[in-house]
Amino acid sequence: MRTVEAIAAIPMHHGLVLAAILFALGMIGILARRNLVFILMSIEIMLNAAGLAFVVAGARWEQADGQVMLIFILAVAAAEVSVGLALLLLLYRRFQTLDADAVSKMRG
Amino acid sequence: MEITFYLSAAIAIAATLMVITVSNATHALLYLIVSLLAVAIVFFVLGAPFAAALEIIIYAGAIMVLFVFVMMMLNLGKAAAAREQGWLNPGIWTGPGVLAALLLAELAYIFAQGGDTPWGTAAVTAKEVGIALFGPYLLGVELASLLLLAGLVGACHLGWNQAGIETGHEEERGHENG
Amino acid sequence: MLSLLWLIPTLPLAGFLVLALGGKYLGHRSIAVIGTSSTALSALIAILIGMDFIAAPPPGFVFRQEAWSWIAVAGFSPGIGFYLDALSLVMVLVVTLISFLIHLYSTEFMSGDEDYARFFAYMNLFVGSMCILILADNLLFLYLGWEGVGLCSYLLIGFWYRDPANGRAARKAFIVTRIGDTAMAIGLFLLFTHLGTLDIQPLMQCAGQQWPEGEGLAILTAALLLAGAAGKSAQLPLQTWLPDAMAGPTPVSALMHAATMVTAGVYLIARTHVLFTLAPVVQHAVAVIGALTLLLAGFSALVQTDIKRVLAYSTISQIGYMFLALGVGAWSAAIFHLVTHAFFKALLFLSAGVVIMSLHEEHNIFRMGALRKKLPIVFWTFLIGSASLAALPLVTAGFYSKDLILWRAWSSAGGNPWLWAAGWGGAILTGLYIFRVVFLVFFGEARTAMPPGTARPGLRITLPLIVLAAFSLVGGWIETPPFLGNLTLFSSFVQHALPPAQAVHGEKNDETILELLAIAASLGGIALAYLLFLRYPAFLQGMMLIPAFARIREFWQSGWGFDRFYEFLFVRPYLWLAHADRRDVIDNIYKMALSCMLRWLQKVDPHDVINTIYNGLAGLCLFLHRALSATQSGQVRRYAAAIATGSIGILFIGIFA
Amino acid sequence: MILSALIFILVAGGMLAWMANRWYPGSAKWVALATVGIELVLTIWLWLQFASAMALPAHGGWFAETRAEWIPRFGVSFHLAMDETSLILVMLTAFLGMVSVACSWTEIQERAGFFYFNLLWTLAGAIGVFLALDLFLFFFFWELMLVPMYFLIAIWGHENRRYASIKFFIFAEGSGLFMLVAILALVFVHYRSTGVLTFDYFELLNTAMSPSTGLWIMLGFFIAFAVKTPIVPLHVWLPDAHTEAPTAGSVILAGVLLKTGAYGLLRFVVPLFPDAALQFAPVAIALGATGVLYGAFLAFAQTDLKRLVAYTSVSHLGFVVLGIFAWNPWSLGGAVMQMIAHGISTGALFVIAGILQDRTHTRDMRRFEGLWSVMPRLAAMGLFFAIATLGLPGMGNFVGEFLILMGLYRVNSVLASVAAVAFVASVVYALALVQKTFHGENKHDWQLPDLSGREMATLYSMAAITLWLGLYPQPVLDAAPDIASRPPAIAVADREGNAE
Repeated sequence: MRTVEAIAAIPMHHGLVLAAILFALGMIGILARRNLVFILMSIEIMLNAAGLAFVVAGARWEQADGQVMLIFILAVAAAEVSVGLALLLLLYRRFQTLDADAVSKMRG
Repeated sequence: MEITFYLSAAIAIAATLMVITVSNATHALLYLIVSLLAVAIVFFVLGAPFAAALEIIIYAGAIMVLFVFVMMMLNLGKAAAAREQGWLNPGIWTGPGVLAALLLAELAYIFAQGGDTPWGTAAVTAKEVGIALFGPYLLGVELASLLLLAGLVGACHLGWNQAGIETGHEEERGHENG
Repeated sequence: MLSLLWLIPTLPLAGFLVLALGGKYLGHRSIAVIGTSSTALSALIAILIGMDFIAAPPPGFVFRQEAWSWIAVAGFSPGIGFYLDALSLVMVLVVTLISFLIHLYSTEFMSGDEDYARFFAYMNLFVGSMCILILADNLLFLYLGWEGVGLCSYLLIGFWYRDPANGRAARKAFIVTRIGDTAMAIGLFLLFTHLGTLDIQPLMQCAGQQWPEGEGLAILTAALLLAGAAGKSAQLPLQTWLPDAMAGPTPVSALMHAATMVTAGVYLIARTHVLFTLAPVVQHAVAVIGALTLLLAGFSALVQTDIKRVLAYSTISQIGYMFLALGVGAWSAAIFHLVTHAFFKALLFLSAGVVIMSLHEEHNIFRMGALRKKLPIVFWTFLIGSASLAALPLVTAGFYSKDLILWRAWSSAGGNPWLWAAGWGGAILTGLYIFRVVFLVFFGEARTAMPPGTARPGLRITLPLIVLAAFSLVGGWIETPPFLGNLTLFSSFVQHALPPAQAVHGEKNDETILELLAIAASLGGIALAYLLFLRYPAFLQGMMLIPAFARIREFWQSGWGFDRFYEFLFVRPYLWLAHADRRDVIDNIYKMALSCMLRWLQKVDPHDVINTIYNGLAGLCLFLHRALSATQSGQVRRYAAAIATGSIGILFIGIFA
Repeated sequence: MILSALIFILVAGGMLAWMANRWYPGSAKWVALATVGIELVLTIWLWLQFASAMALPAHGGWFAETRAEWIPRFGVSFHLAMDETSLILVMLTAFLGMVSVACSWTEIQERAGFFYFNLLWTLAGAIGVFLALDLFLFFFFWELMLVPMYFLIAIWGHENRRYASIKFFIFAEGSGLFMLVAILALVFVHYRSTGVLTFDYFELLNTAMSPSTGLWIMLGFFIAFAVKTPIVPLHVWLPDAHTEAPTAGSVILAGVLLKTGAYGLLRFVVPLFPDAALQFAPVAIALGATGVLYGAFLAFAQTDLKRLVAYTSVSHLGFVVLGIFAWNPWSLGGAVMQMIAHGISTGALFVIAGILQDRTHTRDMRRFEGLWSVMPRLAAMGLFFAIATLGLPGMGNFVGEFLILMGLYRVNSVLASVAAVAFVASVVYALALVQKTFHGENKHDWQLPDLSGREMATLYSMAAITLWLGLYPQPVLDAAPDIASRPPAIAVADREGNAE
């Protein structure tokens, strides 16, 4: 049924390790950077890493589900970015800074 | 083919590392695009051409363009980059680094437990993805569309408020303080 | 004719309903017509039924009629039913007749009152309840009438509601009688629980069959019923309400607190006489209570200054005679005295009412005098009533009935010389106190000028007086002692319902001697009154200067200190507790529990371990609070770090555990 | 079907009243009146219907039943059924609903739509409680009637309404929690022993359990119902709630809500846990007798008219508790009678208090006095119901109290005699009420209009019912649970008590 293409026989681990590394880097970015733009970018990285993991798994089992999940993640990322960036603009207008630590009105 | 995978993986990791370390936001954005393109290549190598295309079109294209627009609107100059540099003292990396190391260690342990698994040999085409998407995942698609709509409305709403920034914000502040 | 029995209580009740609901829209004339005609009709029916009953007695001298089944639960089935026998016939005749006369009297007596309709409504309600009490087929229905008359007594004592003193007297009357009623209710529980019915006749049979004489339960029941009777009939120790009950309008005092309602206790004991014969101890107690009451009340009557209070104590004393008769087993003698007493005491009250009205609400006998000329009819009727009360020999009804009681007190199985002596002493007292009133009010010199222009009592007042006076004179001739013809019309009629008394102690000629002694007592009392209050009044005034006598007088006047004693023993503590607990102590307990606990902790030594623990707990809470609130820094990155740490930790646990 | 209709008519009527008042202000009371009118007609029709059905012996005590699956997974069903006891209480509810609408006719001006909504929903909850035979459903209705009642007190109450409503709510919810726990425990015990998960009354009726388990679960139910009944010392919410509630609220509280507690004791506590109830009966009877005397005693101490009436409720409901735990035909007949008679007579006293408050703006009896000469009709009615309250024969309360004490005498003669002292105490407070309010001189120069036609119709009908109950109580007495069809455990106690 399907057009079989010769593809590279890479162990699944390697793909997953890549995803893990990207994910960890994204996490470091979120935790270490104070600039909200960087934080948003790091979130994108982490989402992307998650999508990568899905695609790797999908490729391993030769199923379409992995890619479907990636599409959903893309949708989530798009929605998140649009709202996140709007908020970011709002914050910048109000506080004249992108420093996440400066916005701490919720301090108990 | 394998070499392509490892090469693009290395590029992706390197570019991502740059994203989280550079102080200029625009540069970081460009590195991020690089990283995403590298991941797109990885997808292609893994036999997911449709995913690769989407990665480029939507991620590297659409979403990143959003970031670019925002950068333009913020109009950050050198001063911002300098302040960014000031925030990036070495001490800040230790905590996240330790956490990330722990996470990686744990994941590595899980992979080691799993043992070797052979790779799939067939590519999954766009057609199959489409069938899956509008077959069993129809509900998910609808939900995703709803989510996007919500994101759209939310962004619109937040953006609309900007019209009354000068007066409206003062009012809002008054509310909060009072 | 007998089948009209149900109309006797129903007619007055219907009158009550009409007057209560429509009294506002009726004129004085129609109110008087409705109020009086309802009782007149029921009296008429009672007379017709009585004639029918005597002419053609129903089988067993008993007639029953059940309107409907009142309650029917698992064998407990008292009905709304009427029971007519010789006893209830006599009672119902007396009650309806006197009620009618007093209603007639009231139409004129109360004519100036703004609440004319209310008065007649209450009076009609009373007559209806009283007839129910008498005619009830079972004890529960009797209890309905019993409480009904108590209610009417309350309503009518407090009829002039504007004066709080009247309200107090009314409540006192209701509450004190209700104490007795409660005992009676418990008696009913006991009767039903152990005998399984409350219908009077089956109950009496059952009791006679199931309980031997002296059975504990019988004694208990009889004692409880006695408490009820003592409350209603104002006997020791529940007699205190009756003198105060004189706060009501005089016709009320005449009808309820002299002639009918207060004798309900006597009727109850006579009705349930089987129980009392089964409990000789209690029966003896009845006699002793009667004897004590008649003496105490006689002494109190001797020193009262309010004419109505004299008559009230006199009523207590006379009912004491009836109890004495019941206690010695002379059932018919008690009922006989009840009947004659109803006539002459109603007469006395009604006459006193005219006197009081003529002097514009003057109650004090020491401020009256020489009314003989001004109110001739009243003088004669009052004199007849007094003579009958004092048992003036031969010509008065009171003589025959009291005489019979004294003889039975001596001769019956339950009688003894002590009881007789008490009754004999009481007879002297009776003559003394009532003729004291006669001499002070109608003889001597006028102490209060009768206001000019006072209308003479009209026909509607004098007619009842004359009728009652006639009854007070001739009413005794239906039952005469052996040496005076030995007529036994009354007792032989009542025998159909009550067992005859047996003479066991006395000889025939004893009776004659005792009769003569009794005559001497009543004449002696009257003579003494003449000497002390008309001939040599200075003697008594001189006596009263001696402090000891003055104090005794005061003591008697206050009714032997019972009121003060009860006030001290029951009323004050109840009021005090009620006041103290107004805000509900249980509610306060809940409210104060927390603060009390804290106060207690404060009181405890600060070095106390428990306290330290509490302090430590408080400190720990404070520390935790500070630590936790510090984590809420408002910095998003820290939250993210916390999330990351947590997730990694959970993953760690997931892998290695 | 008709049973669900009884509930849904009220629910729908409540919503209609609320909405109608938005479109046409002032129309809510008409809608409410029509709703309770239909309800009353329906119950009377049912009564006539079943009075004829009574002749057939085979109905097993239950006239009508409605059963539908609700949450089959947990064995919860929408199960309503009606026997004579339910019917008579539903009739009482419908009648008092009528009374409470009539007495709020002019009193409630603010937010009338929401008021009648709450009123009707409270009634719906109460009727649901009287009809539900599924414990889950029962609990649902139990809670349903509390919330609108809370609003009635909290929004339309008097000066101290906030305190009173919160106190009411805390007590009611706290007790509801006890009941919920007890219901769940019972269901799980039943599940464990039979493997069937059900909340159905009939299925749970003969659950086997160890005596101590039974006692604990029964105590949970008992506490819940004891708060609502109320039994001393859990009565403290009642005087505040009754005093502060608007007139209609007081009438419903006293007339209907308290009866749900007594009904719970009658329907659930004793039949579900016959052994435990038998074991516990002496305690309950002692508490009941305490309540009878304590309520009467405290009623006398009050100066606030509504508070006085509230404490008389404590006293009267104490009698009901005595009647239920004495558990013999006489005492049960008396208990049902007392519930009905108390609903009518106390309801009427609250109506009178409401009328007085409406006209004088005070409830302090020290500020009344001598009202007889000002408003003779109201005073006469006040006298009438005060007398009914003190238990004069010929009125409903007497039949109830007498039968209860007579039944109790068999079981425990000493406590019956002690409780009988309340006959005297009730005279003391009832006469104090009459004396302080109506008798005496009109010192405060009140000039007040006497009863209007509407108020007269309300009070006269209640007076007529009180007399009817007193003189021909048989229909109500027949409504008492038939002891032959119930677990006989307490009947055994009855026999033992008889033997001593």
